[in-house]
Amino acid sequence: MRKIAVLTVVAMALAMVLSPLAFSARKTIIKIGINAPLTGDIPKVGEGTKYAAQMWLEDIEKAGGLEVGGQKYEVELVIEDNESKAESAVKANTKMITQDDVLAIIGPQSSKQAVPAGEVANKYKTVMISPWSTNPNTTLDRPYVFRGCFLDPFQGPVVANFITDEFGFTKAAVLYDVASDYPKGLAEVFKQAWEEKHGAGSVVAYESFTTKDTDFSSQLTKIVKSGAQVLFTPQYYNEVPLIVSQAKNLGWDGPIVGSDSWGSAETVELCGEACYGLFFSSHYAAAGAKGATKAFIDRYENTYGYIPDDVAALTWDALRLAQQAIQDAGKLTGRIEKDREAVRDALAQIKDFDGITGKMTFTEEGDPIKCAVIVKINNQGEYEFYGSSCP
Amino acid sequence: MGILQKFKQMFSTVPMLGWFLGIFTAVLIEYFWGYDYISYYLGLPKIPVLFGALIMLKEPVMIPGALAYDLVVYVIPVLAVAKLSCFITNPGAALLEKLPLWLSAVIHLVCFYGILHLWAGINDYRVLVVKLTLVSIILTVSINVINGYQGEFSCSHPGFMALGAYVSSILTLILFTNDKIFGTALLPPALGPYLFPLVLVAGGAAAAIGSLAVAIPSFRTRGDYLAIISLAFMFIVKSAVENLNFIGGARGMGGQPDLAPLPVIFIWTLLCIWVIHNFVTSILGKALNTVRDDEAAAESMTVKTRKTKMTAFMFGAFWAGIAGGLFAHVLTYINPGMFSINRLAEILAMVYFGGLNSIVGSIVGAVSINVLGEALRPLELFKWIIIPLILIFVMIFRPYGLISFTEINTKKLLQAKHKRQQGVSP
Amino acid sequence: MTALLHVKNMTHFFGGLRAVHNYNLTIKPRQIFGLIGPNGAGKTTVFNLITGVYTPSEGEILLENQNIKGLETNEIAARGLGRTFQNLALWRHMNVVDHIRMAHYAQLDYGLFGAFFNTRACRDQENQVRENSHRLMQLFDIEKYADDLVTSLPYGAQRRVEMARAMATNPKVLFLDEPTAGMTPDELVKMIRIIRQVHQDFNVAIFLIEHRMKFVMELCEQIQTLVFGEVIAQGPPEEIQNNPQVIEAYLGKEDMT
Amino acid sequence: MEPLIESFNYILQNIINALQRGSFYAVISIGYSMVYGVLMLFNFAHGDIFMVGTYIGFGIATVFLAVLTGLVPPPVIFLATVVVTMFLASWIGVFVEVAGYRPLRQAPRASAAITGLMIGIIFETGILIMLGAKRLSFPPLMETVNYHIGGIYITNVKAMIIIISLLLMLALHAFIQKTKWGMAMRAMSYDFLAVPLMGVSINIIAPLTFAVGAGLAAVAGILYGQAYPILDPYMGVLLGWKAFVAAILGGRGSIKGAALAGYLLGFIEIFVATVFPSTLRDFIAYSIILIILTFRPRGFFGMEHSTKLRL
Repeated sequence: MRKIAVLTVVAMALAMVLSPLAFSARKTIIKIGINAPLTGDIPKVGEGTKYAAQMWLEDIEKAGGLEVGGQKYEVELVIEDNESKAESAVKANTKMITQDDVLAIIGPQSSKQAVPAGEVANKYKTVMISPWSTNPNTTLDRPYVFRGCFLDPFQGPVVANFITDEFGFTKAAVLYDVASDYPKGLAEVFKQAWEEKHGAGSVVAYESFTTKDTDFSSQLTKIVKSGAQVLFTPQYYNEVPLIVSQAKNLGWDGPIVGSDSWGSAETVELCGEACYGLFFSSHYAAAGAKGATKAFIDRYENTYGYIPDDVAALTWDALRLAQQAIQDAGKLTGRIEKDREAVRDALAQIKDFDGITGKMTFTEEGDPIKCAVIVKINNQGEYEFYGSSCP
Repeated sequence: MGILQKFKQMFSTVPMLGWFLGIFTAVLIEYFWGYDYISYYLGLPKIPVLFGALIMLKEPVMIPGALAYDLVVYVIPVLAVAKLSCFITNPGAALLEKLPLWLSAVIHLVCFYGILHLWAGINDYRVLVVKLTLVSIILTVSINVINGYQGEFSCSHPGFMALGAYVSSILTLILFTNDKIFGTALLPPALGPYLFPLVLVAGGAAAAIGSLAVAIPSFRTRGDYLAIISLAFMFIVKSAVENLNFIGGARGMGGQPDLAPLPVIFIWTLLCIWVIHNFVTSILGKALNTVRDDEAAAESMTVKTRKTKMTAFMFGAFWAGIAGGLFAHVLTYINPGMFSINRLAEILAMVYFGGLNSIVGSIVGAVSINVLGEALRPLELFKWIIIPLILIFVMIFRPYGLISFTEINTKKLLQAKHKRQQGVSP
Repeated sequence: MTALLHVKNMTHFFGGLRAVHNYNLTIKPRQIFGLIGPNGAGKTTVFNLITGVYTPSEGEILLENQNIKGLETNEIAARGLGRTFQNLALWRHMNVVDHIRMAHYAQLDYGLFGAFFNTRACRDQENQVRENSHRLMQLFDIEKYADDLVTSLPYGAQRRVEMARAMATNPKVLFLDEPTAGMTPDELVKMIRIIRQVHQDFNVAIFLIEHRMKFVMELCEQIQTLVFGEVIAQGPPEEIQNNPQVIEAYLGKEDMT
Repeated sequence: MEPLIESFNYILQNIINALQRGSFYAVISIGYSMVYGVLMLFNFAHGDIFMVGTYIGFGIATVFLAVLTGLVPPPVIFLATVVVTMFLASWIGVFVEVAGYRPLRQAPRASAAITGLMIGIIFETGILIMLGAKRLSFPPLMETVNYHIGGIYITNVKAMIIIISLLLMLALHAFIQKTKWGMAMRAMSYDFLAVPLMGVSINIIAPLTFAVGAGLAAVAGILYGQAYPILDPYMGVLLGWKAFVAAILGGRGSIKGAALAGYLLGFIEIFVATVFPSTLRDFIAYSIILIILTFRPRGFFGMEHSTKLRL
């Protein structure tokens, strides 16, 4: 009896010692990290990110895995919540890179998380594509960080030009959230672009509020009084309806123009008819889309019950970019550091990538050169293509 | 209960040194065999971080594997080695007891740091979690000075933290980095690690000066009114930073040099605990308690209550500023939104969960909330149901927090634990 | 005549209400002085005015010929006025030994730096304070409670903690606000013994408010009677006992023994 | 003359704006103040009770609009929504009292504050789990009509909010002054111990106070839904803190003070943004509050409580 016990123990010990020699390394799985704000201030953005990622994974699974260099690999998504907080985004990135061994990271979406998280990704030499962050600092001096959208310094002048050409106005007002990274940055760029065109002081009212404010009456009263002809407000979908309806109630009758942050389907759902006829700049226009874009929109709508936001579309593009880069890398060695480097090099090489939000080629900094779209909210509440502006 | 009692009794003979040895063994096992053998045979993809909590919640299939891993790597080696090594560690502890207390404490701490470094070094994610937890400990201990020892309900800690974070970041950016806003580095970056303590102290001092805005009104009012004053202070700091464009405003400020590796943060945390411990056990520090419990009596017993209040606020704010500075250099990015209501709720949760008027409590609070927050990550939204529920239960059953009104007794903690004279039957 | 504590023509108003009028007091070294009067006569207010809780509207307060009027309470206390409170003012979350230690606050000079870094000066002074605290606790028979929370102590012991704490401030005059209120007969006997002993062992004058006549008459050398904020009589116990005004205003219905 | 009238109109317009904003702060901060009066504790879950109330109001309004439109005139629908929502929301208040505050009556005040905060977080997360990340749009219970009188713009919704808030406060005043329960509440705020002697148990008064506060918050929620029709689970947080500020500014436990301070807060916010660059709004508004409390440490109507505050 005792002999048997001793023997088993010895056998087990031997097996343990010898096994790494006997069995080869663990199976290589391609892991893609998703760093999304599932909770916190903008859960809708997180939801869109997650859904787009799941759709992408479905495609890969249907194909039986991702084919790289003639070999099919299983793909796994690692979805981490960044709670809409910077330090949480950093933690999530560190965890995914060092613990889960992801090959590439998609996200975070907002610049306030993407900027610090990009630092981590760059430090660990892992490709990170932020689909939605428009702050220049996200990719600045970071060879491993890319983005899927255009930058504020491009979007601001596009809007300014559009208003000038379309309406011929010379006096504009701006209303933005001073405490939020994106609106503040864009408001500054727009002001600069507008004043370059129409001279100093042509932005007659430059008003701000703070995140989570719901009452803009005093700022809007000021704007109405200032005699501005157009109101530019680069705000999110939850604020736009309030701004539009309050402006109307306070006697504003000029047009209100927005930016890509309006691009959520919820903007018009929450705003209703008050928003019909307004313009904003965006990455893509859902209504009247064709080809792959339409296919994506229809599929998303069928699965999740609503038209995808630009976040979802951009995330989709970012994932496909990552996929392309992995495939272009040619071959996976199973040594994660090497593979990550190969993916980065492949990604930087991609030319004229045909995304659903437009063609993309990366600059040195990892920013795509792509066109902005001017969208009109038509009388059915759909986002209609109105014009586009390319760099 | 019987089993627990027996268990406790069985291990009552293990000195701190014995536990260290046990944990050290476990870490060694993990370090050498964790990846290649143990986790491999248990079917785990990698060494589980945070004792497998993440993996268990994400993939229930892995639960037996992760539990077995914990058992094999941590529980069994720690207990076995701790118990079996008693015959060496107890004399060892007795030997150390003969040394001056501070020397013995330093030796223990060095051992502890060595183990921590080894454990965290297995994975960078662990390092980050440990770093942020240590920063939280500084924050929690320092707010305990104001909210626990001094008994105010101060809500301005995120504001103090912001002051420290911004001042120290500005200094490091000016001094040691080539930044687009602040120009080229004034000093060679190699000096950074040596001058970093001074930078942090400057941040702490800024926070301490800022705290006067709350401390001076506290001479005349307290309780809820002071809570509002401190809350207003927090919003003022946040709004001021948002309006200062040269430090990035709402866009935040990044690119701080990485001057806060684990040992630096560990030393600052120790320093913070040591200084605050000295302070709150001295008469000058006990004065805080007298002001809390009965201000009129304190005055009549010669306590300078104004000075005491001011000291409490400035001292607490100073350490919050230090924590802010470290925080900024861990993340290498800060923005004003980080120092707002959310942070406040987190800090308050840590200090009230851990226990008022107790440094041990604060450490326990900071560690538990941080580890819980990380470990429950896979639950996504449900995390924010479970953590509040835990806090509510703690508040109901232990209204002053888990460990309150208890001070560290270094001597007792480190002493040798000889078997009691009456033979304890196993 | 060297007066230790000298109050001259002290008057105080609360809003428009005159609480104390033209109050005079002279306490000599090592004297035990009693203050009696009906409820609401302003006895505690007199205490609070002298110890600086309120600053009197008019008048002068001299301690060893130095003006202490208008100083902060803690400074007055540090100059040598120790006190107890009518409704115990102990620190709820602190243990007994810390109470006594705390009262040494003004006698320390190691400063914040010393406290932060536990310097030698700090350790030496703290050790001295600890020794002194233990001596005081022995004297007041509370040493066995040293590490207990004050709230867990029996009432009499809490009173003694308060007195010990007041003595730890090293006072020249000890103000006792109804030191026997709510005590059992046993505790009362102990208290009288302790007050006597304090008076004997320390170079201290005692100024006390008391309701139990027997107690006051037995202890005090001089007694003042306060009615509606005014002193109506002052003198040795026998004199007060027989003063018709006092009997009428205050003692009329009570048994004087 | 022309510019004078214009700037007069401008000020008047902002007064109306401030009245609307202030109404919300006032009604919500009264909820804080009432609980404070009775229990000496702040109900930090109040902002989230308001949020839950708004969601309940949303549900009721949606159902009623679907079922009753055409059958009864809109004002009746509005009234029915208000009554039913108030009733349901007051149970939320009772729940918070019984689950979170009753076990902590003897505990340190800060513990109760933490419990309140945590219950608030649970409410937020619960709503987020139940309804998903989607924002909801509160259905309009009446058609918005915009009046342009002189140089100022006022909608019927705005007028209604200001008037209903005032009516609510008057009704509350009557309740507290005239009814037995109201008097018991007042008595409680003077003396915690005397009330049981009056034959009224604190275990009835405390939930009642929470219920009334929650009912008020729910009505505020419906009105809020009319003025700012976007619902999200975190909407109560900032509003709650601001109402808390107002409650303190008014003086703790003083309902009159809370209402006035609520309006004052509205005025400060609106006029600071009017006079100064609006980026500095929070900075200046909170500085004003800090200065007020530094020089008036008991708020406007706060009385010094004789009882020593617990830790």
